[in-house]
Parts: sequence; C-alpha cells; structure tokens
Amino acid sequence: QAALPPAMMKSKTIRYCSAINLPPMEFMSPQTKPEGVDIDLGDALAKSLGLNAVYINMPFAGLIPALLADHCDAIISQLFIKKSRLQVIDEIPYMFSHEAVLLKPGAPKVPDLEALSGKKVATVTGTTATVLLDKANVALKAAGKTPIDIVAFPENTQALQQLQFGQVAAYGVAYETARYYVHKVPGQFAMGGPPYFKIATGIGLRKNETALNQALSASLATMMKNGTYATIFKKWDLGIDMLKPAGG
Amino acid sequence: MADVLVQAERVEKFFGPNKILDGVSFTVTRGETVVLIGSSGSGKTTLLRCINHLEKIEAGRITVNGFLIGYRDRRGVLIEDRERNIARQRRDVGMVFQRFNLFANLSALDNIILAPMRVRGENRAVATERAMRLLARVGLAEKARNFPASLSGGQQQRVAIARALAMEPAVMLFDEPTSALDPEMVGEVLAVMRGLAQDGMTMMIVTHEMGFARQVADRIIVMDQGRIVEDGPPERLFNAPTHPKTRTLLAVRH
Amino acid sequence: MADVLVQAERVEKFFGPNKILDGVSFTVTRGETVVLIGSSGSGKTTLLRCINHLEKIEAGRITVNGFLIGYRDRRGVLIEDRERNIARQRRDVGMVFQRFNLFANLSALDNIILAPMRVRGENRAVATERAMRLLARVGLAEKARNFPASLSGGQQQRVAIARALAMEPAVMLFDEPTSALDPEMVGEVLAVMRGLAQDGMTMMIVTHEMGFARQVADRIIVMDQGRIVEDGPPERLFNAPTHPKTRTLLAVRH
Amino acid sequence: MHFDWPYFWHQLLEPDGAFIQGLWLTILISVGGQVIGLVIGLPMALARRSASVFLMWPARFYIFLMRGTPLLVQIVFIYTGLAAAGILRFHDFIAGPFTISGNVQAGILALGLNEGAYMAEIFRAGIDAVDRGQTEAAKSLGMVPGQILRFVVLPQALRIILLPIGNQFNIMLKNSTLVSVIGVSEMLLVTETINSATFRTFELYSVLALYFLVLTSIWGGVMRYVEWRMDRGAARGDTAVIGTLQGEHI
Amino acid sequence: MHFDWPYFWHQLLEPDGAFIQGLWLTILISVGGQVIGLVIGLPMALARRSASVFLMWPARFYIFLMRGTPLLVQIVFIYTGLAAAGILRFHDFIAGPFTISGNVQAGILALGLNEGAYMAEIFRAGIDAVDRGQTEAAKSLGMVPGQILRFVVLPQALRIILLPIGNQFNIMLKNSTLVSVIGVSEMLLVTETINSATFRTFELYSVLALYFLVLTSIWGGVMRYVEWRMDRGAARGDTAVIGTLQGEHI
Ligand SMILES: Nc1ncnc2c1ncn2[C@@H]1O[C@H](COP(=O)(O)OP(=O)(O)OP(=O)(O)O)[C@@H](O)[C@H]1O
Ligand SMILES: Nc1ncnc2c1ncn2[C@@H]1O[C@H](COP(=O)(O)OP(=O)(O)OP(=O)(O)O)[C@@H](O)[C@H]1O
Ligand SMILES: [Mg+2]
Ligand SMILES: [Mg+2]
Repeated sequence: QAALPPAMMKSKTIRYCSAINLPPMEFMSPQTKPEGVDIDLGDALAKSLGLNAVYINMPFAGLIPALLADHCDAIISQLFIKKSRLQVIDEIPYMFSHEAVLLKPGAPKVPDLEALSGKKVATVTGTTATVLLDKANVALKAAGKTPIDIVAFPENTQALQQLQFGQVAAYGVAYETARYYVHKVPGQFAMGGPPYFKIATGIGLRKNETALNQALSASLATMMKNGTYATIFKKWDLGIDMLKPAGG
Repeated sequence: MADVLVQAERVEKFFGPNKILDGVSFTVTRGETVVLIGSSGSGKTTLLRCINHLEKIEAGRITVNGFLIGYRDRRGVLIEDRERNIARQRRDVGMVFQRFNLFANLSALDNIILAPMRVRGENRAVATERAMRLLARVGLAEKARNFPASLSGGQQQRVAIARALAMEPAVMLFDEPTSALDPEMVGEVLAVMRGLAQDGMTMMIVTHEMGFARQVADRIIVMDQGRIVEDGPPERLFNAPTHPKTRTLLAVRH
Repeated sequence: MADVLVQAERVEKFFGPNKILDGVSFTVTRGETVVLIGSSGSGKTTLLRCINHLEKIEAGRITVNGFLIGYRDRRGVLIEDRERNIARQRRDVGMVFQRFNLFANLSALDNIILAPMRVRGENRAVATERAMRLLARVGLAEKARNFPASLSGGQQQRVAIARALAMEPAVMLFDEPTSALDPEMVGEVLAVMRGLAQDGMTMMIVTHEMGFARQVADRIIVMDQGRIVEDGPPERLFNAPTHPKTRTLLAVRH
Repeated sequence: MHFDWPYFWHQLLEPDGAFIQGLWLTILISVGGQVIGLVIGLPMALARRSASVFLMWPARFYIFLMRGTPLLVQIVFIYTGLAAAGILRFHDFIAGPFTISGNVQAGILALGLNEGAYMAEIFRAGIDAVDRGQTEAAKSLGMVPGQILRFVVLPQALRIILLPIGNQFNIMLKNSTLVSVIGVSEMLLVTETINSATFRTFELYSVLALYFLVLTSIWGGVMRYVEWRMDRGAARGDTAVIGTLQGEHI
Repeated sequence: MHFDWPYFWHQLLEPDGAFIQGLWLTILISVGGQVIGLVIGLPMALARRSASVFLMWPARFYIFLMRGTPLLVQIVFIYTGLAAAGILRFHDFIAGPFTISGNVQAGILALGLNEGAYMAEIFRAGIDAVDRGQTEAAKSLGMVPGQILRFVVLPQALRIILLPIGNQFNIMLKNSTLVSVIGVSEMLLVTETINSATFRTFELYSVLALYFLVLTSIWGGVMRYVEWRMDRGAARGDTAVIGTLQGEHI
C-alpha cells in the first residue's frame, strides 16, 4: 500500500469537499447523512486506504477554493476534468458525465443550447453548464439572436425549484441529476433532449500531492478490477457513465 | 342669553381615579375678560383644555357660542363627536399655551397663515395680508420671516397670540402665557393682551400676575382642588374675599 | 519653611488662547484655612484643579509638602511626570467637588474604602474601620450601605468629604462644596467643614458663603481675571478692603 | 503567502463588465429596497401608533415578524417559499429596454419588506420625538389629524430621522449581498463566479471588500454633509429638534 | 395554495435530529461570536479612545473595515480567502468527544470579528457616557487609570451598555444564518438540505422562521427582565445612569 501524507496517517481521516446537493451523485438523506455515487466511491476509497471519510458540504463554486485553502484533502463532487481546472489542481478520472437541459413537461424539446435563445435558464454557479451556456450566448450574439438569460444560483435545489415554479424556463445541469429528478418527481420535469457533452470526471487534488494521488489511483484501479466500482454504478443505475465496463 | 359665549355646567373630569374637576359651572359673556386663579394643581389648565376639548370630560357639558363642545347630544345622552366636527368647533376658540408651541418648522408668518389656509381654505394672499396686520399689531412686523428658534420667548408668545387671532376666534384662552418668560419679556406680552381686552375680545386667562389681573379682569374665578370657590369682580375679591383660599392667593402675590 | 504645605509660584494656565491663571503665587502653611473668593470665571476652580494636577500648567510651579506637582525638574526644565507618579502625589491632596462625584456604582462605605484598599493597599478590615469612624464623624454612620442615588445632596457631600479624608491627605481642597445644595442642606456640610478647621486640617475653600468664610478663614484670597488681587486675614478684608473687587464681592454677599 | 498584485490592480481598476454590472445591480437593489422600506415604513408607523387595534396589531405583528427572523431566511422564503406554495411567482418585468428579472424583484421586495419594519420603528420614534405641544397647538387651531401630520409633525419628524435612515441605507448596501443566494448577480455573486474560474480568492475578495468600503464611505460622506447642513440650519435657527435619534438599526 | 399541515406540525414539534443539531449549532455560533465580539470590543474601545495614535488608528481602521464591508463577504474572506493566501487555515479542533470543525471555527471567528467592531462602538459610547466627574474624583484619590477603569468607569458603563449589547445579540442570532454559505450546518443549512430532499419549501421555511421567532422572543424576554431588574435597582437607588444608550446597532 502506498504511503499517505503524514497528517492523514495521523488523523486516519480523509476530508472530501463536496456540494452535497446534486443527486444522485451526492445528496443528503432525510436524516442528513450524505449519500450518492460519489459518497459510495469516496467511502470505498477511504476504506481501502484504511481511513475514515468525512464530507464537508459547501456551494459548488467554493469547492476548488476550499481545496486550495486546505479545508479538505480532495474534492469528490462530480468535478469535470477541464483544462482550466487542471491548471490549478490535479484530477483523477473515475467516470464520465454528461450535460442535459431540464424542462417543464410539455415544453418544446431543445436540440441544442442555441434553441434556448431568449429564455431564462437556471444554472449553478461555477458549473460547466454555466460555461456552455455562456459559449452558446457568444454564438447567439454572433448570429444576431437574443441571448439566453442565465441565472446562476449558489446551489442546485434553489435552481431546480425555480424551474418547478416556472420562475425560469429551463435548468442547465448534469445529465445524471436531471435524470434523477425526472424519475424522482414524476410529472414535474422533462428532459430537453438526449445527453450531450460527454466529459471525463475526476477526483480533485491539490497539485504536488503525489502520495495521495498515487494511493487513490491505485485503490481505484483495484476497485475497478474487483467489481466494487461496477457495483456502485449499478446500484445507482449509471452504467453509461462508467470509465471502463467491469471486467473489460 | 345671546351674550353668553362660554358656558360650563357641572363639569367633571378624572385622570385615572383622581377627580380633577369637580362640578365646575360658570358662564362668560361676550366681551368679558375672566381671570382664573388657584394654587398649583387646582385644575386651571385642565379646565381651559376642556373648553377646547383637548381633554375629554366625564360629566356635565360645555358650550361655546351655543354649540356643545366635543359631544353630540343624542336624546339626552352625550356621545363623543367625530374628530372632524371637534376640529370645526375648535376654530371658535383660540388658545395660547404656556410654552408657546409655535410650529418649529415654519416661519412666524407661515405659523400664522397655516390654519387660515388649510382649515378655512383662504388663499395665501388674503391670509398673508391678515397675518401681516396681526404681526404689526403685536409689534413684530419685521420678524415675519424669522423661525421660532431665532425669536425670544416674548416674541414667540406674541406670534402665538397672532396665530390664534388669525382664526378670528370668538373667545381666547390663555394658560399662564407669561410664566415661561424671562421677567423683562413679561411686559410686552401683557401689553398685547391688555390691548385685546380693550378691543373687546372675550378672554379667559390663567395667570399669576395679580397686578395685571386686577387691572384687566372683569371677573376673577378662584379655583381650589377642582372646584370654583369664588367668582366675582376684582375689586370685591381683592378687598373683601369671602373664601380663605382667595385671601392667601391674593395676599401672597399682591 | 517646614510649615509651608502648598506653594504656588507665578503659575500660568491657558485654555486655548485664553490666559486663565496669570502669574498666581501664594503659600498655605500647615493648619491654615484659606478661603478663595472671586467672581464667576475668575479662575478659582482652575486654580484648585492645578494644585491637584487635574489641569496642566503652562508656567510656574506648584509644590505640596515640598514635592513638585505634576512635573519633574530636569536641570531647571519641567517635564510632565508619569501618570503613576502624579497619582502618588495626589494622595496628599484631598478634593471635594461641587457636584459631589460619589462613585455611583458603590455604596457610601465602598466609596470611602475603595482608594485606601486599592491605592494604599490596606486590608478591608482596617479600611472599613476607619471609614466607619469617618462616617460617624460626618454624621452618617447609619447610611454606610446606602448608594449615592438614595442619599440627599447634603448627605452625598458629607460622604464625599469622608472619602477624601480616608486617604489622610495633608491638605483638603473644596470647590464650592455647598453651591449645588438645597438651602436646608448647606448647614450640615458647613458644620462638618467647620469641625475640620477646628481640628487643624489644612484647607483651601472656594465658597460664596461669606458668613462662613469670615468665621473659619485664617486668610482670604481674592481673585480677579486670573490674578490674586488681595490676600489677607478676613478682618482686614471685610473692614478695610484695598481692592475694588474685594469691596464689591464682600459688599454684595455679606 | 502569494498575492498576485497585477491581477489585484487589474480587477480593482479595470474590472470585468460583469463586475460593473454587479455594482449597478447592488446599487439598484439597495435603492429599490430602501424605497420600498420607506414607502412601507410610514404607514406602518402610523398604524403602529394608531388607537385602532385593527391597524395597530397587524403593524405590530409585521414588525415583530420582520425583526424576529433572519433576512436570509426572508429572502429565500419570499422567492422560493411563496412560489412553492403557489402564492406569488416572480416573472420578468420588461420596461422598454430594461428587464428586471424575477429574482431581482424578489430580492428587492424581500429587502424592502425587511427594511420596512426598521423604517416603521424609526418613523415611529421620530414622530413620537416631536413635541406634543406642536400637535396640541395645531388641534387648537382647528386642524384635523391628517393636516397636523402633513404640515406640522412629519416635517419636524423627517429632520429627526434623516440620519437614522441614512444609517439604515448603509446597512442596506451591505445586506444587498444576501440576495446572491437567489441568484441575483450583484457584486458578491459576480465575484464568486469569477473566482470559480480563476481561483484568485484572496485577491478577488479584497477587491470586493474595497468596492464596498468605497460605496459605504461615499454614503458616509453624503450623510456627514447632510448632518453639517442641518447643524448649520439649526444654528441659523430654521429648525428646532435635531439629532435625538441617532441609533436603532437592524 | 397547498399547505401540508401534517408535515408542518411534524417538523415543528418533532423535528429531525439534524434540525435540532442545527439549532444547537446556531446557538453555539451565536454565543461564540458574541463572546469573541465582547473580548475584542473592550480593548478596541479603549484603543479607539486612546491618546496614542499607534493604538487609536489601528482600532479606527479595524472598526471602519468591519462596519464598511458586508458580513457575508467577511465570512467567505476569512474562511476561504485567508486560507487561499496561506495566511490562516482552519483545522478541526477536537476536544474529547467534541469536534469543532474548521468551517464552524471560521464562522464563529468571522461573526466575532464583525461583532467586535460594533461592540467597540458600544463600549466606547458607554464609557463616554459615564460622567467625567467620576474619573476626576478617582484621580483625586490617587487612583491610576487602570484602577479607575476597573473599579469606577467600567462597572457604570456596563450597566449603560447592557441593553445595546442585548440588542446586538439578537442581531447575532439572525446573522448566524450567514455561515451557511461556508457549509456550517446551522438551522438554515439543515432546512435547505431537508428541502432538497422533500421540496416542502414553504412548510420548512415557515418552521425555520418560527424557530427563529421563538429564539429571538426568548432573548427579548430575557432582556426585558434585565431591564426591569435594572429599573427596579435604579428605583431602589443602587445605580445612577441607565438607559442612555438604547440604539446603535449593526
Ligand atoms: N395628563 C395627566 N394625567 C394625570 N394627571 C394629570 C394630567 N394632567 C394634569 N393632571 C393632574 O391634574 C391636576 C390639575 O392639574 P392642572 O395642570 O390642571 O393644574 P393647574 O391648576 O394648571 O396647576 P399649575 O398652576 O401648576 O399649572 C394635578 O393634580 C395634576 O397632577
Ligand atoms: N475646560 C475648559 N476649557 C476652556 N475654558 C475653560 C475650561 N474650564 C474653564 N475655562 C474657562 O476658564 C475661566 C475660569 O474658569 P473657572 O471655572 O476656573 O472659574 P471660577 O472662578 O471657578 O468660576 P465659577 O465661580 O463660575 O465657578 C472661565 O473663563 C472659563 O470659561
Ligand atoms: Mg397649569
Ligand atoms: Mg468654579
């Protein structure tokens, strides 16, 4: 087993920063216990390293600042692997994610983001949906069309509820979360179209945390081999997001 | 009877459990100057305020110019009148307070024209014209633009008198108009009041200035513990008081 | 010279551009009672406060018991002393204020024992024992547990005198100790002061009570516009004043 | 510690367009909230002082509610809670070239309702501070309550409460950051957004703090000027009671 | 409108364990912040009144900074900004069975630093309100400044400022909700979390508002009792100046 950073060896604890607000990736049970794909993975990784896992809940936009501020040892919060992020942190890929647009049932489907021209669309501050919508706006402006009115909320529930109440027309969010709500609250939400923007997703680490990086990578590899990884994704019905199909 | 301007009949007034006015009756006829005296707490201020319905009364009735003040008589039962009607009745009664109470946010002139314009609906020119005449009468024509804070106490009180006169009241009530003044200003205010008396204004005056009272009063009313204990012309009261209270009051301050 | 307790030499004091004390010199010898008189604004209060270094002085020097007050003499140049040393010097000088200034948060007894315990490090028993004796002396033994707010003005001033005495000062300064009192309370405070004078306490008293001054003063100092204009025994000043100021001051209030 | 000075100066002196927009939104929201607070505050103060229980108790309850619960909770409650219950949903308000989006409306409304309670207490104290003799003199001249309020009491009360209201607006400027939780892109949310892309947290928040210091200092200067003008006015004698009520905030 | 009464009553009367924990955390944070505020406030007030510019100007600057910027910004700045710059990092504090996590510490610290500035102004006003004659009498007895402060001025100032401090704590209770943005699970964040699973927004926020009304009302009752005791004390004559300073908040 690889050596862990001394502080972690001493405390026997790994601290994950997470925006525990994005089911099914991470969310609070009615008893306010964290659960979800990332939580199961985080727990399994911790266990394989002989550590306890604790989750520090905070707004999504605060995750990387908090990691950099050493408020936690890693981010496990469906953090997409993007060039801009890799400039400040390292990421260990562990799954794919997709983006989606969530609508009210009955609303016309959206083939692409440009179709949201002139609409009010909710997002969560700091998420990739915001970036994609911004990009779409650049294209819309170039084409002389009305831009999308992006309203960024600090957390998912706020954004989602505004769609539910009709205070926004659409919600740009990870496909996994969108799908969860379509099933969880039937009749309230509808997918705007098939998932788009497939992107690798990783565990965020501070740069130069080589020891931790290696230990987590090794544990992940082991879990992929022994089926733990696949079990988790099956449990949450997210087979399409698996990095490598089990045994493959 | 046409000449009775103010009439109080068995007026009773309580503050909490304390009977402050205890069956007070008197009349003031047109053109009369009546001075009210009595030791502190005897109810002089309260009585004046009742005539204006600044205080409610619990029993009895007060009329000014024949109209019941503050109440409507519904088949013998008095019920309190509406604010708007009371306001209308108050126009007939001018009041001058111990502490002047000029409107601090208005100039002397504006203090005087506010009520004529807003209450009687006069236009500014008419109201201003009368106000300037009244200011001249109290000797303050050149202070029309001054704010109260820049006037002496005596000047403020004279403006206050002009303000009350501007509504052309039937009767003027004065509650110790000179007792908040420095001694050197008392004279100027009394002079104005003396002029009013000579011009035939009906007045009720609470004062401790016995010399002045003797000079201008047609009648002096003596109060003690909420009752009128003596009521008569100054000569009789000064020379042959019947009630011991009158004797002490006039003796001490004579 | 051993008997000179307070000595002021050519003291000058400014407030802003105004010269409040203008070359004041005098001495007070042990056991003397000196009364300071002068019209309002002549600098009496300021002079007393300088003796205590509650005010800085701009020129001259003041010594108490031979020690320079508020300053250190470094080769002829006076530099202001440290707070701690000034505090030490103040123990020798008791002061009684016009407005009593009893500590509002402490009982009469605690007012008296606070400084002995905290400044002189006495234990509570010793301090309390002396305090009770002093309270008895000013006639207030039974008020030891009362707070200032529940004492009359005269009682408060007597406690204030006891408080100052508890530090066993060499000299007591009184700044109009009776002028904030109702007339009926003046007597009880003057009686206490008279007792102190008889017991040989050295005292400087600012007062307008000329009868009292004549009775207890060994010397009277007359101030006018920041200067001492006359200084002598009361008999001479009352009977043959040389300065016109003395004449008006003693004549008016005699 | 590493502090990226060039980035700091750049953000401070040539901020992004989004940040400038955030600044305007901060000002818009604060002013809007204050105006609503003033508009609500006066009638509430009058109702609170009224002899009628049907006016007095609702006003009391409103003030109790607004002062007894956190502003942050009020903001979320008004934007999300009311919509969830189907009571009130906020839709974009379009006036010519300007659009005020729903969450901005909700934010202004929440700040305004909250402020209204504090304004009511300030107005009430101001009215109570006007000498009763003024009212009695006006009554004795035959004026009715509405006239007395308008021509005598309010003009004097306003002078008394000008400074407390000014202090409240300073608090309002700072409280406007709270509407970031409902996605209003005022300065704080813009800063968070920029930070989530650049991760220069310390530098960005320093700039944000400086902008707020400038805003509140400018307002402080305005207030000192007003105070000075009023003092001068008082010295000239064109006013009476000033400066009683200087405290009483959130 | 649909209001789920059974759910409302259930949450109100038998709230989740997490909510009760949030309530305790709200109280812990508020009390902690208030204690820090008091501890900072007094020396800052003394420094602010000091004749030494080396004490006076830093205190002035601190007060200016804390009162000129939004609390929300201060909270994020202290938790994330300081750590990002490598100045101060918050680690879990473990004392036996209790753990105070880093964000709770940061929240308490931020609330306390902010409160300290307001406390400093209250202490300053309170000390200034004690009659100068008291200090002069103490000086004339040979007491040094430290003794005068401790035995004479502070005991009297404390009576004056008890109520303003009480008002501040009421504000503190409400402001404690702001630390939810750094992930402290006080009542608001717990409510948001429960809401994200149940979507009974209106009911949940109503319960939250009621809990705050109860908290602030209880505290209001405590203050009225203290006020009554002090008035009675004043009537009995064991105190002098009370009730001068009643306003002056955030
Ligand atoms: N608003 C009030 N509430 C309770 N008691 C009052 C009130 N106003 C007056 N009183 C009481 O009524 C009594 C009469 O007061 P009033 O002011 O009429 O006396 P007064 O003859 O004018 O005395 P003064 O010469 O001192 O002005 C007094 O005992 C007074 O305490
Ligand atoms: N703190 C101060 N600042 C400025 N001027 C002062 C101050 N204290 C006193 N003065 C001025 O110093 C002069 C002397 O004042 P002082 O109080 O010593 O007079 P006094 O003889 O005690 O008068 P009184 O009989 O009125 O008490 C006065 O002109 C007064 O205005
Ligand atoms: Mg009277
Ligand atoms: Mg003096």
